[in-house]
Amino acid sequence: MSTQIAPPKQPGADRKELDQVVIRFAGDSGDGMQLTGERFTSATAFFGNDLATQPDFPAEIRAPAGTIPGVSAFQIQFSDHDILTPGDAPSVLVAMNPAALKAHLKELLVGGLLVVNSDAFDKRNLDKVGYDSNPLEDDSLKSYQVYDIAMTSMTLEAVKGVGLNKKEAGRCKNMFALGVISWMYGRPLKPTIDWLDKKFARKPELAEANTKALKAGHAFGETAELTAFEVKPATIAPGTYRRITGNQAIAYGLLAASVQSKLPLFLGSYPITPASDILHELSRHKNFGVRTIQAEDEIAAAGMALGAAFSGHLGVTTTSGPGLDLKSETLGLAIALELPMIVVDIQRGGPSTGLPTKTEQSDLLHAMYGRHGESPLPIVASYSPASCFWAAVESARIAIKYMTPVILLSDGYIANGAEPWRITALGKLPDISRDFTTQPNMGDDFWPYLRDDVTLSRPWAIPGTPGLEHRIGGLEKADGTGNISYEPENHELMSELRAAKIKAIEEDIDPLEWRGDEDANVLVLGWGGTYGAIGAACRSLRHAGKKIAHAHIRHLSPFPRNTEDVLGRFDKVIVPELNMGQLSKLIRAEFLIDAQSISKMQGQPFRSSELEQMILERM
Amino acid sequence: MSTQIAPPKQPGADRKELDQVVIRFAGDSGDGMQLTGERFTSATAFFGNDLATQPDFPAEIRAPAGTIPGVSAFQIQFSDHDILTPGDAPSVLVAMNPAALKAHLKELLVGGLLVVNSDAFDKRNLDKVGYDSNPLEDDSLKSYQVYDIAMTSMTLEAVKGVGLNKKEAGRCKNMFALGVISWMYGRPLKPTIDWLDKKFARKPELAEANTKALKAGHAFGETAELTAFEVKPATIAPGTYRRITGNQAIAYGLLAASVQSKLPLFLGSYPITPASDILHELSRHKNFGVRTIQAEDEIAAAGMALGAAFSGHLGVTTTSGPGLDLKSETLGLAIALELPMIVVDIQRGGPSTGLPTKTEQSDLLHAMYGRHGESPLPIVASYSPASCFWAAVESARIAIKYMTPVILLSDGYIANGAEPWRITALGKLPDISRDFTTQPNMGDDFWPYLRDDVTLSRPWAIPGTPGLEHRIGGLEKADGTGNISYEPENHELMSELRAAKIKAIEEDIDPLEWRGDEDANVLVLGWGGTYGAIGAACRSLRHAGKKIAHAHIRHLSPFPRNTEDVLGRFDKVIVPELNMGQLSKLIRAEFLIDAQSISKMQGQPFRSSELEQMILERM
Amino acid sequence: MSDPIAMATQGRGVTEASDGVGTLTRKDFESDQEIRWCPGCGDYAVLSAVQNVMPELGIPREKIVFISGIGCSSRFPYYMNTYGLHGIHGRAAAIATGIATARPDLQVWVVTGDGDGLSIGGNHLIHALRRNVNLKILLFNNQVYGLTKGQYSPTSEMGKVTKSTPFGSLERPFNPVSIALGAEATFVGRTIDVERKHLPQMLRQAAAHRGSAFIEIYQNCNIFNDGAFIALTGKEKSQNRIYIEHGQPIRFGPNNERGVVATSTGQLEIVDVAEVGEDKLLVHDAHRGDPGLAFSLSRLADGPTTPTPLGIFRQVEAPVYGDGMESQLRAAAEQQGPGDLAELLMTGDTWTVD
Amino acid sequence: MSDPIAMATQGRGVTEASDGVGTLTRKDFESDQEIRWCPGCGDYAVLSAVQNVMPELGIPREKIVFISGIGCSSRFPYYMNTYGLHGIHGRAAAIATGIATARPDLQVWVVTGDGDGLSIGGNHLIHALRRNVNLKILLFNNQVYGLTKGQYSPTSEMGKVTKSTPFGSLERPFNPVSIALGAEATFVGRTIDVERKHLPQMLRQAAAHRGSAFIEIYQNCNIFNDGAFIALTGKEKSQNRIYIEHGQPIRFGPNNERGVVATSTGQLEIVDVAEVGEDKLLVHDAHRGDPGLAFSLSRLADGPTTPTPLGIFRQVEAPVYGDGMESQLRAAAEQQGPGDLAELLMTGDTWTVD
Ligand SMILES: Cc1ncc(C[n+]2csc(CCOP(=O)(O)OP(=O)(O)O)c2C)c(N)n1
Ligand SMILES: Cc1ncc(C[n+]2csc(CCOP(=O)(O)OP(=O)(O)O)c2C)c(N)n1
Ligand code: SF4
Ligand code: SF4
Ligand SMILES: [Mg+2]
Ligand SMILES: [Mg+2]
Repeated sequence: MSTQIAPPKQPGADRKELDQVVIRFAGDSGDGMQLTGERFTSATAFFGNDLATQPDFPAEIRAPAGTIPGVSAFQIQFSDHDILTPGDAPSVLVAMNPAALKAHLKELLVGGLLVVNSDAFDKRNLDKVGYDSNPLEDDSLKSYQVYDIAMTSMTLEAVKGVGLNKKEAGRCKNMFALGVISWMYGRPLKPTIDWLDKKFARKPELAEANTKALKAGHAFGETAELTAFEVKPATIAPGTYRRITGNQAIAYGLLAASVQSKLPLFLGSYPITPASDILHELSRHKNFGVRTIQAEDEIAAAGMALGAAFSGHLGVTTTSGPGLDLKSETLGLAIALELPMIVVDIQRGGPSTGLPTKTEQSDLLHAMYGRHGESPLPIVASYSPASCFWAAVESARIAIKYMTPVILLSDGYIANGAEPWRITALGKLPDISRDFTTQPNMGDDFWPYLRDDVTLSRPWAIPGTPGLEHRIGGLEKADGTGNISYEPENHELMSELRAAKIKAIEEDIDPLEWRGDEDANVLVLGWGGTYGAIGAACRSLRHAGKKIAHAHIRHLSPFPRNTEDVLGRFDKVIVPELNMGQLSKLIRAEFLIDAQSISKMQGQPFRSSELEQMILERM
Repeated sequence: MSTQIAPPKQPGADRKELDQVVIRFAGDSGDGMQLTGERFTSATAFFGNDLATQPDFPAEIRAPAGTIPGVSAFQIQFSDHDILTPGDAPSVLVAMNPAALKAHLKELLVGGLLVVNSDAFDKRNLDKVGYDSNPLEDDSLKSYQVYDIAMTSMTLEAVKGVGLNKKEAGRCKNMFALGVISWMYGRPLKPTIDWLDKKFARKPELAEANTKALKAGHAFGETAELTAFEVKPATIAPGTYRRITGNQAIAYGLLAASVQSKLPLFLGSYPITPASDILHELSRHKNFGVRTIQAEDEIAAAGMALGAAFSGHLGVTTTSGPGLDLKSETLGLAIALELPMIVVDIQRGGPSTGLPTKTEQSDLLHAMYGRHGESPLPIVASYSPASCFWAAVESARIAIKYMTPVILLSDGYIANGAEPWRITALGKLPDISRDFTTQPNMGDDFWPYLRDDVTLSRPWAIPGTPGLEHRIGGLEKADGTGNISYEPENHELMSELRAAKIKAIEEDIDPLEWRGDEDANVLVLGWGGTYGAIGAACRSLRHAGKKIAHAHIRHLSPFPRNTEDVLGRFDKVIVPELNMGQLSKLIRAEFLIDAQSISKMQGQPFRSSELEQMILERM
Repeated sequence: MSDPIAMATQGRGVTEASDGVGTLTRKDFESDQEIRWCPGCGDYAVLSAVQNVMPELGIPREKIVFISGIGCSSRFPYYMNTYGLHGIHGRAAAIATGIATARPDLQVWVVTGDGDGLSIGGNHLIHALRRNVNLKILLFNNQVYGLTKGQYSPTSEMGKVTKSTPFGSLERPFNPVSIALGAEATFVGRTIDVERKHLPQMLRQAAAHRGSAFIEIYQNCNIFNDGAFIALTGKEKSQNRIYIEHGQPIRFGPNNERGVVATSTGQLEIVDVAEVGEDKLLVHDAHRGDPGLAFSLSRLADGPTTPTPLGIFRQVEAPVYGDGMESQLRAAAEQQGPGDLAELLMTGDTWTVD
Repeated sequence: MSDPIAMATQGRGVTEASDGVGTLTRKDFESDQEIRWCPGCGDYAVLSAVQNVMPELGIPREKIVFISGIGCSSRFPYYMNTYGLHGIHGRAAAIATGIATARPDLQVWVVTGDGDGLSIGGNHLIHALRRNVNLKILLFNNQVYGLTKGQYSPTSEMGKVTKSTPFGSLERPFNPVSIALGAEATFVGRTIDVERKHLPQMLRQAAAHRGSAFIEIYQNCNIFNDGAFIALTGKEKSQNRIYIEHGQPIRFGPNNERGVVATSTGQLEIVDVAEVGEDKLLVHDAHRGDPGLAFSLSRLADGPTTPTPLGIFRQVEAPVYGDGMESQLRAAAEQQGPGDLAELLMTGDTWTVD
């Protein structure tokens, strides 16, 4: 149900105009910061800015209240022009307690705006995070513009009449904070109020209290004459939009692939951060005929997906690094069986359990080579939250057409990050269906490995098809008949065919695009979730007069057919990655180009500013 | 119990002199061809030739008797000079039945010698393998020198008095065959007779019968005046020798590493072809304090080895490709824990179950990159049966000194292949022991990740050590204390340290050696079991006047520190591998050298002659 | 928009059943591949029994799937002229779960070994049984690893000397029936490769059971573990085979002279029928909800060397995993209407820019 | 040449036990790491009980090792001031098997969850139990995946609505005690996080058992599955807790008015004591060789929502895997002499070239 609204009236002329703002909401896990951020985002989207958001969950389930490990944050960047990332350092920090302040202050821009809930700065909370004195009272915050607001008490005051107990009432303080910030940035309240009404339809007193707190915050902003800003709406392509996270987009993309391939979707998965949400989301769409199984482990999950594929479903398994390790052997079997299957890997910080809630791009070489034997497969990488939709459909298209498992690489950053998404017109989605084989293909016989001349892909005949009964397995098999074969020449032939089949996909995928200066000497080559940061860094460098170009690889295996040509145009190729140079290794090996690696291994995305600096140093 | 023997008297002057011979014994699985080959080998070793051998087992356990899948073969090359491989095509084929003939004839050199047991060429056996007419009677064998000998009947005749039943008596025919071949090549019978006496000490009638058959065969050769040949003893470095297979050498190497490191050996393993024999061998040496567990699967096997390592043992796990897949996640944990551990991978034909009994070198990239996250580890590769001993000790040395898991790559070819081995003088084995930490290392505290300045390796304090109680795990940990740390900078630091630690090993391993023409333009670069074939091919090319050099990498991670220098000396680097170019990929990525790949994917080793040709084409 | 649920259950393009189901013969279930087991291997007898029983089931060949892992026994699917998949070691139950759940219209058989199913594949097996996935699972128990040439397995007796235990195994064996019952299995049976009548009976009943049917088949590996079941197949077999049958008192012996009773301390005992009287004998109740009795029966023999129950230990009705899945799909489609992609994408907060 | 067997069992450099074992206190077992469980989590109570019991065991701290997989409960080792290893998901039992087998001088505890131990790690668990490795295994059963934020687990009840089963789970749960017994476990117990007396008792007995001791601990996850054990911890707890004790008749209820009997059909039944008479009650026999009774007891409750046995279901002596290993090593060294590398290399056919 799309809601069409007219942009609100232009805020008064006393508002200071800005072209872009980065706000971070930070508080205790129990403070509802994710929700606050999301509501602010919705209002911002309604208002018409371009935007991108990023949550920052605590690593623990629920660390003790008021401690640093328990801090949860949400960042949004919005602007009057198109933007590519949720922003580097915030220019505005909302800190609901001392822990949030301590955890995030170091990132706030000098001179930035700091909005704090002064009620939470009592001795107990200060002690918990080791503040000897109250930072609101000493002058440790003097480089910032501080608004210390007694949010809790004002909230309690505002909701007094509603009949909540104190704990419940206090919980509304996030709406107070949202009210304050909404006033400061001229965001409409109505979308939030509507949402509250709907959300608390069964508990109208909560809807009322939260609305009151929201309005009170807004009124406070106005009364206290906090500085007010204006960020004009951006020029945005017409269409209907929604916000989408990367994991949601993968789930929807898989649903779309199921519809477009006319194959029922089958997901075998085992929960793991940060991939579990795809399982959660797909489990909800049973009316699409989606079968989801929470398997006993990742090996079983992959095995089930493969079994489903054998029987004619779109078999998918979703996981993160440690789970990908466990799927290696089954992937090898899928390669030998030549069955379509999609393995989604939401990368996180490794090795081993590593940094489970943090992002990284360090599974690329594992995806490429992480199986014994020569076992090539296609790899598709999403590069932004919304692109995950495309990546899922594209992975399915390749898997089905070429009868091969495909690895889709995403990462924790884009999995949880969100951006506005112009909802794809369904009519434009490709038809990725293929016919099952239903008739003998070799006289009266059915040969399961009789390949298509062009795609080299084998026929797909599923159980239930009379007359095509056949057996396949992981032992080497004779090309054509598929019977077990230990023949030396056949093994070589099959190895070459398996490789050639994957290589040939390069003719069937989009060529590599690049954008930037025609006469640039330097190409920044990226892949995956660094897209926004690289784009922003390059944009900024070009504004500063540097000649530079950016290309982003979405197919890592095989590479787009023109990759060598594109790289060859430039004297220097710089490859920023959230790993220790994995794509750059592949580029070097494949094209003998002295690709320069920029590496960051901090569990955090690149900030576009730091990346700009790092690129500059290498130019 | 070494047996010192004088070389036998020079055979009569009527013997045709040869500098080298390749004999293949082939028969049904039940015909005892492995044993025949091994006995011939022993006699040959006693005689003083240089030699190398290779068994060729059937892929099935015991396919029906007389069928092609049931054929078992054994090849030996021996010579008057040092040789590097068991030979390409045989110049002599012993075929005990039609199946053996059919399976192996195509490899016999034209003009070669064919010794067949004509008794086995009855209609039934011929039918089983689809011979329409008896090849001994039509002229399909006219390009060979055929000796068709009624071995079964002559054997029955020879052993008549001993009192065996017909089946038992017939089983002695392999000794008859051995007698024939021994006569032809002037091998002494005594070592075999001694061996028979010992082997059948409890069944003297079997010893007697087999000896009679052996002598009968020998006598037949003489009487029938079969052509007799002479291959003079080779000039061989003095010392005591034994024959050793690659898998035996790994087992012994691990035992040696246990002794030299003063760490009890702990093997967790799950049976898999062609690695199981290491488990079998080590299970026999309990008096060395070796603990072997046949785990429930490969994951458990690796986990057990890791647990043993944590508690101060030399933890080892042995497997082949599919098992390596399953160990990925545990390897990642070992990398995070920084504990020593050895994973032995005996490579076989892949992907998936592939060609389980055949050889391949296709797990290199998997060993290098087959784990999620940045998870570097050292890789050592053996390159001949005897070198497996060195590789095991070297792997242990590196693992212990640098507190890291190490992957040792061997392959099915050298695992089962055998060669004479000059028994390493024990005194020369390096001391690879290290002290456990027993005292606090940071004031009164113990920091499990306080690194050694030089090796970057962390201390090893094992349970049972009072005062050093500590906890380690797979989550990222603070350098030094080892406490869980989600700090961005620490993760980068730890990632770099883990990488630097592995890289630094290059200073501590032998530089890359090459041999060949000083002024050669072309370097043939190999690794692993292709050593012999490449060496022979290069030798032959040099004999033919080509300028060429050969280097063989034994440390694949990190590469020897001078690798770039060595490669840089040559205009062209050619990399022959039994895979689709895995080392060549690494070389290209690392050194930006346009390494040319020679690839063979037939489950078979390179023949030196075909390799010679392939190199020539690329020179 | 197409209906993916219907698609799934019927299979596109495969809705027409083949003709002449009723006229199928054993031959129709033989594939053209040469059988590669050792001469004398017990696997032949099982293959033969399965091929004999198949035509009786009245299921078209194309609706039958055989899934296996790796091992000698796991070569089975190659010899069946049905759909088949020879998987990887230990994972047959997982792969089969995917198939059975995706395609409730198929009859899915799993062939596994004591190594494949109980060593590396133990977890998938117990989870499939717990879920009660619609699978017919044949575990060929030869108490050894055949394909890798003779190591002990999780069902090998303690002290067994094998290639990997030259001084004798130190491990206590699993009792496959006990572990299956402990894992909530709804159908658990046991039989022997050479049982020409009993084995086919078991197969038929397994085929008829809705949910997971697990059958342990004692299978002789004449190469690496010859005679492991000699107590049940050799001269003394009539003294050692305890056939259990639902609703029947449990008695055995050449003249049915021995029997089983339950004591007041909750224990089963083997007794002389003459001594205790026929009416005291325990009547087997395979349909009892509580698996306690079945479990106790599985403990009567300590390895197949003493009197050993054969037959169906347990056979109860319970929710089948795949059925539940289908009902949820149907219910969702009925309540929410079939999935509409465009509508789905429009859920949540949307806004329109003109 | 050194003696690797002695090396192994004593540990080089670690032969001297620390002083003052007898004077250790709870504090000595607390590590300096901040505890990161949710406030109110049942894990705290178990940690506290373990830390309380440790000093009683008379084992020096350095000889104790805690091994875990991944999950909330698996953070446990970090909080114990002993040796510890936080492993990977599901593999704790395997890693611990390596430690216990390599080092029989250590006391090895395994801490695992219902997901870690019964889902991904089910196989290692059952094999460790079968082998009777010398491990003390604490399975924290909260019937949910805590760390990954609330999916169902293999012990969750059917129909459970969780993040991954918005329409209710379709899976029949495992009964951890049944599966352990089916896997030949020699010691199987069950207790509850909040049982301040019973839990420590169980820990003590597990510590005293030679071989694998398995304890299922019902643990409340107040965030994702609050109240799962309310029948046993809430108002009606006295009606639902059946404490079983070896040698004692099984009775329960606020006034001990109910009890358990075994019928002649081999079934256990809950009865009114008044009706059947005290002397008919089943006397619990945890030491019985046959696990049948223990198994039947594990089936009394169909999930912890009805009267549920707590205590030790089974405790029998059986060969311990590690002990067998040590004897083989000793026997080999005695019979063959300690291994001599030079001699070993010289075995087989050797020849000398001068
Ligand atoms: C991952 C993996 N590990 C090990 C093997 C080697 N392997 C093949 S079959 C087998 C065991 C076979 O025993 P069982 O399942 O009892 O079957 P049987 O041959 O006795 O019928 C093993 C260990 C493998 N193929 N894959
Ligand atoms: C290989 C792998 N798969 C999945 C995960 C994610 N994961 C971590 S803990 C867990 C389950 C936790 O449940 P349980 O064992 O019951 O422990 P609890 O948190 O409830 O104490 C999962 C699925 C992982 N860390 N590694
Ligand atoms: S090894 Fe044993 S189980 Fe395998 S085929 Fe031969 S007899 Fe049968
Ligand atoms: S999520 Fe549950 S199990 Fe985990 S710490 Fe919180 S309350 Fe405990
Ligand atoms: Mg077996
Ligand atoms: Mg849990």
